[in-house]
Amino acid sequence: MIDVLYFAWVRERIGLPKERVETQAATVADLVEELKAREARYAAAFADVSALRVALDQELSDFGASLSGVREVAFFPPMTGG
Amino acid sequence: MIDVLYFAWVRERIGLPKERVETQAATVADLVEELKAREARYAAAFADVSALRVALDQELSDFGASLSGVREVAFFPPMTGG
Amino acid sequence: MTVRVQADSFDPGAELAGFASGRTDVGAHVSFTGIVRDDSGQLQHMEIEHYPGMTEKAIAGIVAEAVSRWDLRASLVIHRYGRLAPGEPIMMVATAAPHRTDAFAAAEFLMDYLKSRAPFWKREVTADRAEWVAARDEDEDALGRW
Amino acid sequence: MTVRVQADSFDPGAELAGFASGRTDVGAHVSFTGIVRDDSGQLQHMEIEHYPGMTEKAIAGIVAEAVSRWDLRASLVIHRYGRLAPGEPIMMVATAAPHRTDAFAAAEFLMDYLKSRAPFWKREVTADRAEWVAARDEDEDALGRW
Repeated sequence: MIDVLYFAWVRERIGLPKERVETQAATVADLVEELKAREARYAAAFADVSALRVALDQELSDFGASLSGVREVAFFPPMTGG
Repeated sequence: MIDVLYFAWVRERIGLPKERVETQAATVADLVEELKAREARYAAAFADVSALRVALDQELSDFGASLSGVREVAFFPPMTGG
Repeated sequence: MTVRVQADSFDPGAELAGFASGRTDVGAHVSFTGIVRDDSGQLQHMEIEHYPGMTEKAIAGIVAEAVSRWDLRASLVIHRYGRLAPGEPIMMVATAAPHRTDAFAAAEFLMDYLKSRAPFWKREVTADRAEWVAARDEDEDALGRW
Repeated sequence: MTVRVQADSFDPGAELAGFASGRTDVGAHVSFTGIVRDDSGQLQHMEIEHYPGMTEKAIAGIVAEAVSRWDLRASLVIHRYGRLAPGEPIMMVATAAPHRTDAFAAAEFLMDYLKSRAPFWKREVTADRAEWVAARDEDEDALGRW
């Protein structure tokens, strides 16, 4: 079980800020494929992963990274702070 | 007649902040030579003009500049504002 | 090295007044304040979403990197989230250092990294629509100079 | 574009609070405050001499150059002269611009030029001597980047 969080327009497209996901995905990219296969709203949110960023346990990471030992994955667009 | 002003350690070496000088000097460098010839304190203040800056009528200038039409000459070390 | 992530507004003047005051080992304070801009006159408000937990970690990491690179004696980072009106302060960075070059460089570094590496997302709301602010290539490129 | 040359002290926080406030066309304020530093613990006070008349002209020229180079909407320059105690503010620069890169660049430009082109001279007074601060090559070199 992994906590998956969504922010900004990713959250809006998927329609929720957070969910617990039962997955055996080895990498972030594998998890994204599983989510896209679920429903159209996920496919829409993840249509272009180059427009997305991912954090693993609150550290910026990348889509090739392993999910081994990870408890929290977050997907969001590029940040616009400051 | 030209007003000649001195600041910082130039003022201290010469011993006054301002004086009126009767001169026919064509350039700043000529004026410096006239002043150096006056007294030892002037010679000391102007011993190394590369350590000095000059302003003509309150605009930074240089030692080769003409004094034609100039009413106020100021000599001082490099500035240390800010 | 103070970091505050908050919904409440704040007063940049009061923050600067209280920043690194009474010290004689610093010669330079630099501050940056980001303000809600309204070029069109149409903006009703800005909304800022953030990622609680990661936000604080990311900012602490950016500050630690600045401290390792420059001779900083104090720093302040305040960043708001939630709903902000035009003209209100969004965030503030302040740095104190013996020399001005360190204070300026650290403040610009903190700003560049807060822009693109701290998990905040801005949305602009006008009478007829709400739009997420797009990240700008220049902001990502700015990281390359450090 | 405000310029003040004064003997009196000032409050940088109050100055920032009053600077370019209530505007919605600027997104970035940058401030720099220079403070009397006392590394040795021996400094009694600093004395700043200036060239009345030329000082104001020189600063106005530096500000005009900054305005011609960057999209500045407001600026503030305050510079003191006379006797200053350790920890007191010497001078302050503030800039307001739509974008942060302009506000930062203009503030650094103003600082670099005020350092080496505005007619101020600093002297440090300790119990046993008074010494004119020497201009630093790095400060002159800093002008080359603009």
